[in-house]
Parts: sequence; C-alpha cells; structure tokens
Amino acid sequence: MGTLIETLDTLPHWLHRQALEHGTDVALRHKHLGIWQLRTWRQLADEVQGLAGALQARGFSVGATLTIISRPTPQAIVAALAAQWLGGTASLFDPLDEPAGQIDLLGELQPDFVLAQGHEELLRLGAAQVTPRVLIYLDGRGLSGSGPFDRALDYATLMGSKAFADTVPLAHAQQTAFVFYRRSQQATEAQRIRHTELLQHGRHLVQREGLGRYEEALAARGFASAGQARYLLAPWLIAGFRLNFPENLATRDRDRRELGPTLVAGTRETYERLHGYALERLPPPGDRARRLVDWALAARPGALRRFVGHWLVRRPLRDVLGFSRTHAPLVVGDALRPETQAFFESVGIKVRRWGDSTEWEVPSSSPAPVTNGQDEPHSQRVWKEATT
Amino acid sequence: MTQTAATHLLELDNISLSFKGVKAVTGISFRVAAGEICALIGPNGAGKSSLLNIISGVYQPQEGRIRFDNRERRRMRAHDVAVRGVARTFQNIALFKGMSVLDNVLTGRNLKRRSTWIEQALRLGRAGREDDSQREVAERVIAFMQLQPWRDALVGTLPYGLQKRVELARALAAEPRLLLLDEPMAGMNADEKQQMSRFIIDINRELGTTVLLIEHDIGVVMNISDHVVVLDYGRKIGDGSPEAVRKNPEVISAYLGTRH
Amino acid sequence: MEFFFEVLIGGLLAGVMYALVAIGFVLIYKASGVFNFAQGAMVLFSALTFVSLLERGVPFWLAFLISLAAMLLIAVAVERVVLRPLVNRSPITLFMATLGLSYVIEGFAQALWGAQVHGLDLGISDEPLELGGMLLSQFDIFAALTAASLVALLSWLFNKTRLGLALRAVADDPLAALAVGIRLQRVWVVVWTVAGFVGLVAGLLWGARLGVQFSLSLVVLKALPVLIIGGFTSISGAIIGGLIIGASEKLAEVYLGPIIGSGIENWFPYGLALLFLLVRPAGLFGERAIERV
Amino acid sequence: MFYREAGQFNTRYAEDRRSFPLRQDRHGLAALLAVAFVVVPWVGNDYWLSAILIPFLVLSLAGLGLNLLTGYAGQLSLGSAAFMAVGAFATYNLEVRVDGLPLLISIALGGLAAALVSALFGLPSLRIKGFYLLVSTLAAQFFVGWALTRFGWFSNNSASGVISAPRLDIFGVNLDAPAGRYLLTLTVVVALFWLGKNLVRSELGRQWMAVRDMDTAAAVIGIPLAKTKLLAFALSGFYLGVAGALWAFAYLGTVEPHGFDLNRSFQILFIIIIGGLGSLLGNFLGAAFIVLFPVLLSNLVSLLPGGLIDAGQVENLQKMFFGALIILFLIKEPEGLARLWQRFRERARLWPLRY
Repeated sequence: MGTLIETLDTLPHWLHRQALEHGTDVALRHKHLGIWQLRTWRQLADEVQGLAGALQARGFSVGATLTIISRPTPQAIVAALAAQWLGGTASLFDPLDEPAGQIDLLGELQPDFVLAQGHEELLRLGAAQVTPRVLIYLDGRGLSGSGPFDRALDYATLMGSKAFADTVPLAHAQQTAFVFYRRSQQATEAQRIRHTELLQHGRHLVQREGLGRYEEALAARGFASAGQARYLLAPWLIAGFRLNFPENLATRDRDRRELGPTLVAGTRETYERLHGYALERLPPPGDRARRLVDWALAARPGALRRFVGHWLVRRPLRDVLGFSRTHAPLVVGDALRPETQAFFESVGIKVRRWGDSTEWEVPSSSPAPVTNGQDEPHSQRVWKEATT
Repeated sequence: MTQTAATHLLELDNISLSFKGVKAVTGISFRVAAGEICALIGPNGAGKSSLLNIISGVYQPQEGRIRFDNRERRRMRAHDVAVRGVARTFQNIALFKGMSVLDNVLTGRNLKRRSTWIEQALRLGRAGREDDSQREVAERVIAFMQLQPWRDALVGTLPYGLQKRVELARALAAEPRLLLLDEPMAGMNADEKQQMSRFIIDINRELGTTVLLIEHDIGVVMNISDHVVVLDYGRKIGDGSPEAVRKNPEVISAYLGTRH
Repeated sequence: MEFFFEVLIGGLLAGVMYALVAIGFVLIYKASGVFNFAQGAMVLFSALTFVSLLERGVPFWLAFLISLAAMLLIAVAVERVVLRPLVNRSPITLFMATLGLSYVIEGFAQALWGAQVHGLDLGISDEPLELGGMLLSQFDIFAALTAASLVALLSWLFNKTRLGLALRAVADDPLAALAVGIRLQRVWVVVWTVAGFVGLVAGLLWGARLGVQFSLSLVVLKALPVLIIGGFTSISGAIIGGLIIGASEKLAEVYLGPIIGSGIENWFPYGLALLFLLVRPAGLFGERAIERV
Repeated sequence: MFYREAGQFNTRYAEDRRSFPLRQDRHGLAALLAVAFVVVPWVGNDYWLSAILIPFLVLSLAGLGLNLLTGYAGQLSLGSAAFMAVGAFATYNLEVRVDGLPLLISIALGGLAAALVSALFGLPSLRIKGFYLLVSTLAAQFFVGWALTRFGWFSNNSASGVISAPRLDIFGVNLDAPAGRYLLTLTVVVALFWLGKNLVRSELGRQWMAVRDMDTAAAVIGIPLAKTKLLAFALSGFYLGVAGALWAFAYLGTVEPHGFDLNRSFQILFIIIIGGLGSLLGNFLGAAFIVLFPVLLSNLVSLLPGGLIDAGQVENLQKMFFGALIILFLIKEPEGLARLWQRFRERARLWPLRY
C-alpha cells in the first residue's frame, strides 16, 4: 500500500488500482436502452487498455494528444483515460458549444488523433478541414455512403480487435492530463492540467467532503471543462465511487431523479437551469398551492413551519429535483447567483463552491488554491496568434 | 423472370380494384427493387392509398397478381402479409392511442414472440427471458427513432409529428423487409419533413430496408427516392428514376402541372 | 293448416308492435347515430303518463297531447344533458349513456306514477272476427292499421317536409349538414320527440293489450333483433324485421316449443338475428360501409 | 408527496417490468393485504363480512371479468350474468355429482365451463362488431337463463331451479362461517387479480388493447384477430364463472337462475363504467361504490323526517341516481374513478411541481 502511494500520482494509476483492489465494484452507470447499464472497475480498466492498445497500434505515443468531441459518455471517459494511459493528453470539446468557434479552434489545432461522437461532430471536423491520422467515431448513424469519413474507425469494431496495451500505465505525474481550449476575441487560450495537480485537488475534495466508495455522481453537462476534471473525474478515481451518465439531455432531469445522486459536482449553469426548471413548474404565483410552497420555503422558519414545511414541501421538492440523497452539492467554477443559492438553501440544499472563478474569467488569473505550495504553477497559458 | 426475381422484392402485375363499380386502380404493374426507396406519387384520388392497401392485404384486388420475395399471391390476408415481412404506416395515424410509446413499439414485435399466453400469464420459463430480449429490441428501435424522452407517454397525448414517428417506429419494430409509408410527412412543417426524410434514408441505408412510400411533397420525393412511380386516375402514367419522371411530359401535365 | 295461418297472422300482428318500437330506434339512429337503449323506457314513460292522466279524469286527447308534451320535454332534456356533451364520442359510449338514461326515465316514471299495473281501454272491443275461416282479433287489426297509418305519416314527414330533408342530410353526413347551416341540435330534439311520439303510440297499443306496467320497457329487448334483421337505418326494414320476428317467434313457440321446451320466444329472436348476422352482417336493408384506412 | 423516488432505478428489464415499480407502492400493498387477511377477519362483524365485504370482493372479480373483455379487448357485452350463472351451476353440479372433488377444483372447473360457453357466444365477434355483438351476448343472457330453468338436470331437479351451497370445506377446514367464506373469497380474488395483472401486461394484453384501439392496424402488424378476441371472451368467461360460483356459494348460499338476470349484467357493466374501463383498480372502486351506495342512500333516507320519502320510492331514487351517475361519468370522466385516483397519484409524485 505504502509503496503504491508513490506510484499513485496519475489518473490511470488510480484506475489501475481500483481495478486491482475493487474490480467487481461498479465504476460507471449509463442509462442506455431504458435501463442503467453497469461497468465495473475491471471492465472499465480493460476497455481503457483495449482502446489504448488500438491507439498505440496506430501510432499514439507518449506526449501525443487525443481530441475528444463528445457529450458525456462512458466512451469519452474511456478515451480520455486511454490517452493518459499511454502518457498522452486528452483534449475535451463539448458538442453543445456553438459550432463556428469550435470549427475555428479545430482548424487551428489540426489534431492528429480525434474521437468524435457522431455525424454532427464529424461534419464539424470536415468544416474545419481537419484530416487526422486517426479518426474514431462512437455512433455510425448516417455515416454510410458519405465519402469524407470512409477512413473513420468505428469505436465498437475497434474494441472488438483485442489489442491490449501494456498492463501498467505509461503516464507520469508531471505530464499534462487534460488540455482545454477556448477562444476569446483576440486569441485562443489553452489550459493544461497536470496529473499531480488534478490528484491534489481531487484528494483535497475527497477529504473535505468526506467522499466514500458509495457516492453516486451524475455527469450530466459541462463535461468539457477543467472544473469537471478536477472535481469530478479525479475524486471519482481516487475515492472509487460511481459515475453515472443520463440517457440524453432531454431525459437528464428524470434520470437525475431516478438516480438520486449523493454527489453533485455541477457548474453554475447546472444549478441555474434546475432553479429555472423548478420555478417554471411550481404552481403559478397567487395560486393557493403556491402560497403553501412559499410559506414553507420562507427563510428561518419556526418549529411548526419547519416540521410541516419539511413534510409538505421541502422533502417532496428535494425529491422531485433528485436531491433527496445529496450530501455533497458542489458548484464548480463561478459562484451561483444569490437567488439561486437562496432557493437551494430554502429547500435544504447548501451548495458549496469549489475552484476560484478568476481562474476562468481573464487570461491572467491565478490558479486555484492548493493545500501545499509545491509544484507551482498549476496551470500555464499558451498564447497563440489569432488566425481569423 | 428468375433473374429479375432475384433483384426485385415486389412485383405488381396488372392489379385492378374497384368499389361498387367505381374503379380505384386499373391494370397497375410495376416492380420495386430490393434495397431501393420507391415513391408512389399522383394527384389525390389517383389510387395510391388503395394500392398500398392492396399490397398490405387490407383490400383484395379483383384482378392481377402480386409477387413478393418470389412468392406469388392472388389473395392474402393482412396477417399473412405481415408474416412475410411487410410493415406499413397509415395516412391518418393508426396508433394504439390508449397505450404507451413503448407498448406500441412492442406490439410491432408480436410476430417474433414464441412463448404462449399461458407462459406469460403465469410468468413461466422462457416468457421472462423473451420479455427481456423483445424489450431490448424495442428499446433499440426507440433509440433509433430518438423517442427515448417519450418512452412511457401515452401516444394519444403526443403531438402529431411525434405520433407519425412512433407509428414508423412500430412498423420498424417488426424488422420488415418491405416498409410501406402512406404519406409519412403529411401535415408536417419543413423541419419535421427534413427530420423524417433523414429517418427514412437512415432506415433504408443503415437497416437495408426496402421502402415504398406515398408522398405529395415533390421536393422530398425527388430528394430521397431512387425510383418514382406516377399514378393518375388509377392508371400508371410514369415509372423510372426521379430525373426521368421529372422530364416525362405526361407526368408534367397530369401531375406537376396541376399542382405547381 | 288454418291453425298455422292463425298463428302466423297472430305473430305478424305482434310483430307490428315490435316494428313500432323499432321505428323509434331507427329514427334516432339515423339522425344522431345513437343506439337508443332508452326507447323502451320512453314507451313506458309515455304510456304511464297517458293512463295516469286518464285515471285522473283528463279527457283522452288532452292526455295524449300532454304525454306528447312530456316526450318533447324529455327530448329537449336528453339533447341538452346527454347528446350535446357527448357529441362525437364513440357509439359505444353513447349507447352506455342511453343505458343510464333508461334507468333514469324508468326510475322517474315509477317514482312519479307508481309501479302498479294500470289497465288501459282504448275502446276497441277485442272479440275475435271471422275472416276467411280464420279468427282474428279486432284489436290486432286496429293495431296494424294504426301502425300502417303511422308509418305513412312518418314517410310523408321525412320525404316531403323540410325537416325530413334536414334529417336525411344529417343522417348522410353530419358535417356537411352543419356546413349548409342545418342546426343539428334542433334536428335531434325533433327526432327524439317524434321517436317519443312513436313510443307513445306503441305504448298505448301494448298497454291496451297487456296493461301498462314496467314490463313495457322490456320490449326494447325485442326491438334489437328486429333492427339487426331489418338494418339500423331503414324504416321499412324495421317493419319487415318486426313482422319476421313476430311471426317466427310465435311459430317457433308453437312448433319447436313442444320439442325443445316452452318459453323459447325470449331468446329465439336473438338466435334468428345471429343467423342473419352471420349471413348478412348489415341486415336486410342496412347499407354496409367500406372501411377506409 | 409520500413517495421518495430518488435512488429507485432499474439496472435490469425485469425490475422495470414489476407490477409495482415503486418501493412505497409495494409496501403499501403488502400492508393492505396483511390487514385484509389478518385484521379484518378478527375485527369484522358478521354483517360487514357477509353483507358488504364478500359481495364487494365477488363483484370486483366479476367486474374484472367484464373489464378484460370490454375495457381491454373493447368487445361490449351484456351477457356477464349468464356466464356467472354457468360458473355457479357448473360448480354446483360438479360438487353434487362428483364425489370428493375439492371445492377449489370444482370452482376452477366451473370457471372453465363458463369460459367455453363464453367463447362459444364470442364466435360471432369474428364477423361482427359493436352493437351487433350485443345481440350475441344478449342471446347468451336469455338462452342460458332459459336453459337453466327449463331443464331440471342443471339444478338437480330442485324446485324452480334453486340450488344451494355445498359444505365449504378446504383441506378439511370448514369455511361456512362468515369469516371463512370471506377468507375463501379473498384468496381466490387476490390470486385471480394477480393473474389478471400479468395477463393485461403480457403480450396478450397488449394485443387486446391493440384490437380495441385500432383493429385494422392490429391486423396489419400481424395480430391474429380471431384468436385474440376469442381468448378475451374465454378468459372473461372464466373470471365471471368463478365470480358466479363465489356469488352463489360464498355470498348467497342459495341461488336461482333469476339471480343472474339482465339486471345483474347491467350492474356489472356499471361497475366497470364507474370504476374505470381498462383498469384493474377500477373494478374494486366500482364494486365498492355499487355495494355501498344503496346502503348509504337508505341510511340517508332513514335520517330524513319520517314519511318524506317512503321506502318504496328509495328504489326508484336509487335507479335514477345510478342512471344519472353513469351519464355523468361518461361525460366527465369516461375512465372512471380509477382515473381520478391515478391523476391524484401522478400529482402526488410530482408535488410540489405541476409536471
């Protein structure tokens, strides 16, 4: 154990360890075909090694970057870990970001290794005139017959060919685990995060929030952000809890309620969307039912109001929002608007903030606070000339 | 005949049908090649729907022969046609309104069931396993048609466009070799039409299903179909590739002329 | 042989009664597509009202008119309370509604006039008449004549008057009828009233025969097979169906009864109707619709 | 708002298929059954057991029988009582003529006999629809009634076809006491409702609803209409037959064919209209209403100052009220009481949100 700790300084190593020590525990759940499909740590590790093997065979080596354009899916996670397993970097793009900017970015970056969700994303690559050495897609829907992508590889068939990578990760602590890009008016900003940094923040979160093996976390949105990497992926690998993926965006609210996550590491948008969702669906103002709700949610209630309010409104409201099991409601990055914060508190959910917002706003911002002052800086920015 | 039979999934030979002396279709013959999307067009009352009803066994033709998958028939009930691998949708949606989307799709699988109703009622043996496998296929269809958000909704409560999609899903669930679509895009707006044609193309390309459809929107027809058959007053006046049909003067006068 | 004819004629005359009830059905079915199970209850109510008035010393014609007015009221009420809210619901739903309606009317009739049997004398002597060596009841003949004249009246009403035109329009295509400005509601009220009138006549004839009592409402059960045989939409069909049922059930009772057991006349018509259905699903005169899909 | 659904998610289809997917529902049902089986027999007095609860249970079962045919398969029937009669008389004859045949077996066989008769009268449904089908079911109603009175054999030549219950013994335990008859009825009803739930959720159930909602489409997707309809008649007949046997022997004790006349058929139709077509719960709600309402009404009348409404009128009032209620339900809530409950439940699951 003690010896392990030394080597446990990258995400893939943690994955490796979880697979060794808790191989049969549930690592991932994905609502797919109407039910929550499971992946154990063992299966996950195998899948990662499988993909790593396939990538390696196609020339992906230490220091290379795998660009992943996908909504949160188990495959995307697998791909990121596979890249890191080989000592490479994962670069995440959210398909929900507006296309134009993303196309420019991709055009500039000209990635060599790309994993794209499906037709839509492949079209973006086409528009950006990117011709990767290796192009993998998850969903082949609508691809048949369309010429430009005939070189693209199907993830499923790729996994079929059992070409396993070395059974120990090649990654080491100082390598960049994730890189994120975004455009501001005059420039393209990149943000690189090393394994050490990730794990430090991850451990910190795990200790502070007292996260155990039995947490249920939901990865709904805002996936392609450093915050999620720091405060969701790292803790997940360290604490070894379960990461869950909704069926799709349209069903995420129902899925959240079904799942009842104990850990919610959302962005500001996540919570504000939920707030809006609730307001829109609550009885209309002035309605008798609404008056009851407002009465129950009022700040600093008396004993009676707390009791009655709890049973009539707070408890059921928490449940329909899917928060009735949540003990770690976290907002990553920007703070919530006061009214949103207030709303959740009135329901009995005290949202705690992680990560320094300045880190995200302006290019010259300071990194997130760290427990011990070593290996500064955590993130450095690479400036490029804007090519517009 | 044999070598065409190999390439042609459906062959109509001189089909005629009339209601109480009123002729609906007269002496129609055409062939649908395996794997193609064939469009059946023509002004209202040209006999398109009647023809579809004949092919799917809802009506019986007074004359003519139908040859599907090298098996010839004169009369066949709707059930037998379904067994042979023909599924269809209806002009005015014929869904089971009192049932959920999932149940509607599951009914599309009924021919694939092997367990008896007694096994199902008493939850014996293979019934449970079969429920699992059927449910999975149904779920795949639902995913293919992107209906997950409405899986448990009663179809009666869904908007028109979605109902059309559910009906297509139900037909698809039967894993048909020939899919008959009676005006799949009637009353849809541009986006919905766009989406629906996307679905039809995917069904044809990804699943290799042969499609015979009736559609009024010439633009859509010319876009998605490999082969167009034109009817007018129950007669065939055009048959060929979209380009050829577009040039056919008789068609222009009889159809395009009157409608555009 | 003569006996056979007596039975036959007797049956036919009984059939006239069935026909009268069935005609009420047909009218309502044609106009509003409603299979009116309450027709029997309407017969009961009208007859009961009429006799009760007579017993209270109201002169014949006045009683008749009042009963008619009552039927008009019922028609209006039914249109308002039942038909309008249930417009374009499934026929089965409408049928079940009329089932409820029959309960209401029967309950009301008995609550109003009591449940005891009322004798009714229309002043037609019932001593048998000798015709061509056959004994025929005068009353039955009177009944037959009444029915005949009633039918004549109705056919005039529906073929010669504007109302009749409207009715046939509605029957053919309600939407089109609406389009040309026919007020469905009004037509319905009229038709239900007319049906009530027919019911009243039928009620009086039956009542004079068997006494006015609850069992009157059960003639509805005889009318159903009549309609099946005659077709739901044809008045002449209703008459012929009525005659067939009347005659056959009597003959069956007399000739089959001894063999398979007496009292078969309350199910025999249904057996007959079933046979008809299997041979000719739309009845003798009903038109069959082609199923559009 | 009593629900706590967060964390109740399915990882296998089998879990998703359960009759009661929500834990709270399962617990509630278990509690209800415990009360029904253990508490009620102890606390219930004879009047409640034999005059209220037993008829309520039997009528619920009969309602389910008709509901399978009308509510699920969409075939209207006015012959329910006839099939009950067949069940009752068949069971009676089995008990009388076959020595040592266990009661439950003869009840089941009685149901089977009813199933056969029902399927027989269902045959016309292969050619005819809607009202036309009424003829067939009414024919059953009148013919069965006639046959049972006409031929003494059915009633073992007793006067005017009256039959009376055999000793109700199961495994040597005598059940003639109200509590015993109640438990017998309850057991049979619970078992058959479990079966019914499976049926309507099985492929057969879906096929029934398909035929009900759109039979042309059903045929086009390959559903065998004839088989589906006949099974509906047969199973409906089975349930009604068993209900008839219980009605005769667990409730009344002695019964004559007239006990199963057209009005009984109407009563059962009313149960499912008021309770809810195409709903299992509806049968209980409808039956409860039909059983309790008259009791309630007569009590109310007795409360009124004497002579305001004489006893004779109560029956008429009842009739009018039932009729009016049927119309009201058909207009306002065609899916019956069950739908009201369902709506309340949906609101409760989402409260305080509206959707």
